[in-house]
Amino acid sequence: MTQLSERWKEVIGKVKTWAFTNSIYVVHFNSGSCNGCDIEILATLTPRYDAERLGVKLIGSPRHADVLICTGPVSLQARERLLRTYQQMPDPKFVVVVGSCGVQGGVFDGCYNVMGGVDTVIPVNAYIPGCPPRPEAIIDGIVKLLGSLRSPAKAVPVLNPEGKVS
Amino acid sequence: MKLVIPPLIYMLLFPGGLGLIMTGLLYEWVHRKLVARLQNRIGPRWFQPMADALKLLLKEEIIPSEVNPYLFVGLPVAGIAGVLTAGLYVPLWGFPAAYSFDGDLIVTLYLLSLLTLSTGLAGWNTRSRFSLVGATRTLTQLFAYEAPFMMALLGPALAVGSWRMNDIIAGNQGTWLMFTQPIGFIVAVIGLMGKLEMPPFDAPEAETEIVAGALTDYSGRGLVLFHIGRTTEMLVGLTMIAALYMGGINGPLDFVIKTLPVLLLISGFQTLITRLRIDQTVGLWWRYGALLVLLQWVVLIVLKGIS
Amino acid sequence: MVATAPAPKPVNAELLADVEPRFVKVREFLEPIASRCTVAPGFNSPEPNRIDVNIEAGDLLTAASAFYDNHWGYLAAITGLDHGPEEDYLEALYHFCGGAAVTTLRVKLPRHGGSVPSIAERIPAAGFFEREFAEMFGVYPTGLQDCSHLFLPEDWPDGLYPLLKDTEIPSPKTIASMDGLDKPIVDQGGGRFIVPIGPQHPALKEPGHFEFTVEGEIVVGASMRLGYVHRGLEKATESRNYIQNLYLLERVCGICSHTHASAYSNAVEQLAGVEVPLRAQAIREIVAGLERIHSHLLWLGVAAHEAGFDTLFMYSWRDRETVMDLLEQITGNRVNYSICLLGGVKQDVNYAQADALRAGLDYLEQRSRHYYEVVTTDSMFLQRTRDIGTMSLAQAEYLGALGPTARASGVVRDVRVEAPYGAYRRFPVSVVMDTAGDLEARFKVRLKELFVSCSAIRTILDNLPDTELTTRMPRRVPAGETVSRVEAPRGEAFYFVKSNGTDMPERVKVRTPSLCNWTSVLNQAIGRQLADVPLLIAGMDPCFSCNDRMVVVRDNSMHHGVRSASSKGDAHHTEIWTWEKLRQYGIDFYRRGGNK
Amino acid sequence: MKIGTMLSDVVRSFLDKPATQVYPAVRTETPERLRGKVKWDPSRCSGCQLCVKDCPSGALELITLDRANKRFLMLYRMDCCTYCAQCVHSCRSKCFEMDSEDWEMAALDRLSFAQYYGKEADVDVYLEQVGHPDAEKPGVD
Repeated sequence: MTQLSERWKEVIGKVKTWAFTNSIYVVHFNSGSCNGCDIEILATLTPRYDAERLGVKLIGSPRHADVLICTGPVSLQARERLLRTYQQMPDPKFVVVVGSCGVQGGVFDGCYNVMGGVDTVIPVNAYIPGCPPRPEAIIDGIVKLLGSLRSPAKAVPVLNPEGKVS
Repeated sequence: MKLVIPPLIYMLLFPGGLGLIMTGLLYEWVHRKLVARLQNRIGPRWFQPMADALKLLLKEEIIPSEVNPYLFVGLPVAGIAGVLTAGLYVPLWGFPAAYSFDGDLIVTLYLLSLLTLSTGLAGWNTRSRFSLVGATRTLTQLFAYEAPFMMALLGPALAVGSWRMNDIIAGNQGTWLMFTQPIGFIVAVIGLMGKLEMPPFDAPEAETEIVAGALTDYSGRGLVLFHIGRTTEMLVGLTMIAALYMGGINGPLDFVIKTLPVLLLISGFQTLITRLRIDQTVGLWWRYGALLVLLQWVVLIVLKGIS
Repeated sequence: MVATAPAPKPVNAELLADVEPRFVKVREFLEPIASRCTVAPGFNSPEPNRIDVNIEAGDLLTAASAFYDNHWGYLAAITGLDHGPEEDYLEALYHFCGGAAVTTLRVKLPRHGGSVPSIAERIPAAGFFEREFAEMFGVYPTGLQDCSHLFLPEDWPDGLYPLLKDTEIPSPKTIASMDGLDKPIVDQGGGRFIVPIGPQHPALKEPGHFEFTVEGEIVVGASMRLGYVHRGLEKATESRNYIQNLYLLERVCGICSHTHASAYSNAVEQLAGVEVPLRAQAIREIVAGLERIHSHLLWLGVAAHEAGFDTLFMYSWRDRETVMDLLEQITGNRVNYSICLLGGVKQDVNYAQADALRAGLDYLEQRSRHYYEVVTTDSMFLQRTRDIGTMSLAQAEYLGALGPTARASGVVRDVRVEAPYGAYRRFPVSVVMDTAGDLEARFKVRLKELFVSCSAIRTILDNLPDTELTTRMPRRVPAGETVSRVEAPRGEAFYFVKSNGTDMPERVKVRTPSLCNWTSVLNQAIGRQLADVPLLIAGMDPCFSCNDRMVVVRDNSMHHGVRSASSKGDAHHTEIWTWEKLRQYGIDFYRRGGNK
Repeated sequence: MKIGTMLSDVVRSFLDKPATQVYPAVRTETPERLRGKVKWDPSRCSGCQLCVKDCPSGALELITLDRANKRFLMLYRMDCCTYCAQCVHSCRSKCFEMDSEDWEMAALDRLSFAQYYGKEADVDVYLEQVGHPDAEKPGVD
């Protein structure tokens, strides 16, 4: 009997991965970015890049979302709202950071009202550096995130609040 | 034993539950693909709505704290139940309707608006501001399009003189009522767009104003039930318009040939129009919708009176 | 080692002709006030188009209203200048711009505990500038209704003024840790039904927190809290050298990045007395024109998306890709072009790129004509834009609106025409105006500006002066102060740069266009449907990251003859909340209604 | 009372091919001035540190192993870099150039963003000094 439930569990796992990697509801949060990356994110939805063919759909409420696309070097004011938006997303949820500001604070690193990277506040699954990254680079980031979800050997995001990579 | 199985299969598998939902999702894919193609985009793949529905089913469902949990969980079920039962009285896939009794046209219309009612109540039940505004808009819009839409669909019934769907289809077998009652057809199609809250009338879930309207706080199972209810409602509405106004449906191929052009008409109309504010929609419906349908009825009665 | 003063700049006659009569008029009505000043009375003119006047703090209100009574330009910005603990005084500079002339009222203040009379009564736009001045320098405006934090987050430690020279600011993580958020929940009592929009909201590409008090669907009160995109740029510029600042200031706002880069490089080049070669100036104007086209097409799409017309959004952004490709070919990046260097330009426009530009512009002009026709004739779209959010000429002047929002109401204010800089003298641009003042007029003005930009770029391409691209630029800029004004797609961007001879600027003040348009938007929102509000906000093409301002508009607070829903002063049923209450309500609404 | 002003666009796009470039499958070539990843040529470097001083986001760090015979290493932080090409202009001996092909730099963790540029031997020597010899050395030419 257990051998059956084993195979059953594996089938459910396959179906679940298929569903999660083919339908991605994205919510966008700008935590202090100069809106260069935000207009490139919006550009991925327009006819020339059309993220809908990959199953990506931009929706308004974090309650419906799976992936939080975050831009900007988390300003102090936006920090707590970013945390709250992240908490409201149902599991399983992923975070994609777009732009050098979100990864490491970019050119604003060291300003007094900026926390630095997004991963000082919430765990991040994929980083897309660039200032701003091209819409194709953003799609490349999402495709890499989906690829890592399909193959279970994905790197577990490590939340290192302290500063630079040692 | 013979008696028991067919109705169960009717109910659960083929024209009933699963079949209806799968066809609804396929029709939703056609709709999204058409809208994307009209906007010069490629659009989603064929299994996209199924993947969305399946993923939402497998996601965690968050029930906000100060919400009446029974109502929160029960309303989506009530909504989809209404729509699925409406599917039984409608000649889906060209097969004769599973059940029909005198006056089933009225019952089907009532069952379809059960979903809108449950969406409105769901929006009223939560504390999120957006849902409250969304709920009021859903209900105000319900009163706007409901009467003209119902009168438009009762036009063919008037022509035949009975409220039973099968009789109406049988009565109008030859003639295409689309051409003899053009105003009724137009109001019916636009009424269906209002019922499905498609762009000109999508104030209740205007993404840029009130995030997701009444469904802002739903996630996972509740959201997917409402979403599937909406897609099935589209399928049922399309079949009713095709059955009543295009001289009945007599086979699966005929069903597809007759419903897809209406869907193309709806998608095309949707991409050309800006979203109307809620007061503009109500004004439009009562000023133009109702009067046009009344005019259609007067013409019908006068013609019937003469003949 | 302090660099020597720059050689006297060649004064062109045209500028003098415009500026001279204005200064005569200024001297005439400011003379009585200036003479009363004890410190250093009299006018001095550090640059041909600038005059400085030292006045007493007390006469500020009379001096400011003198400007408006004589219809001499408008208040562009208030700059705070800390002269450091040794000289132990602070200076507040009130910049008034009229045509090409800039008059600065200088007020000396003690470094700690100083106060300035508020002029927000007479000039509403000054309310912003005074709040920022108070928050950054600790000089509180007396008589201003509401001066809680403008930029800085709510949990910013009191008494810590970032822009004073000798304050050392704890690292952001320590400030975040002493977060005083778990204050007891204030029960907000009756009050109105508040719809919060933002900071995470599909209508806003950027975070801003709006709270609209609604009765049913009608908006009766509007308040706005930004500050989410405040990064502390002005403090950061003081610890970076001139070359690094160019890229820091270019990222004030992603959409109008070239505006900020060229404004900053103009200022530094004026300070260093360096003349940029003609070809570099022309290439800067070409990229500025392309940026204006890309910004307006982007705005057209976003505004249509917020009105619910997604097809126009998709098509306008598809056509915008042509101009993004052109920008990528010429400058190497789609959004932050970084084509400006101090003293010139990085990339050249060769013949292949010139032909690609001409082809792209023809396609864009033909498409913009089509969009112009769509926006002005589609009756369903007009139902959402015609005479909604109407702003009369008087209101626009009074509220200090700038850019296309003001030009749609008939205010003639375009820096490229009034005070031409760079290549705009050789390749002039015409002002586009409309008098209706409603949302439709703003659509029309912006689309007509597309045509103007296309033709301007074509004329430059036809006779591109061929000189080299850059000139030598000293790393240490000689001491001095300068003002540089540039016309961004959203209005006039105002820069004040003070250098002290080292290779790091002493003070860089940035006042961005969207800041001045906020009061006008919130004022129009009152009395309108909630459904119109996102389109109204989009109507002024807000750029939050350009600025971070908060303004509170209660239905009876903005009296002064400005249209507001309920009559002046009556609070019969409205229970007026203090901002503190509204903000607290916003926070605990999220915490209670939000998570499980 | 015009309704379908966008009708001409909609019908034309319904009939002909959509304007979408299927990116992951089809990669369109990029303009040659595109500012992608920074490339550094160790042989020409004179160790003047002008690039490090002018970099607005502190993405470059010059490590001098041996000043006499010009053995230098460059630690390039891809995630801090803002791709502004100021280093290309500041460097008098033209060691830098921006690669216009390499702009797909997305990664699942931040460790892969720090890259050492320099000769293979120099990098190994330096890594021993710093004490974690196994740090992977992408980007070493």
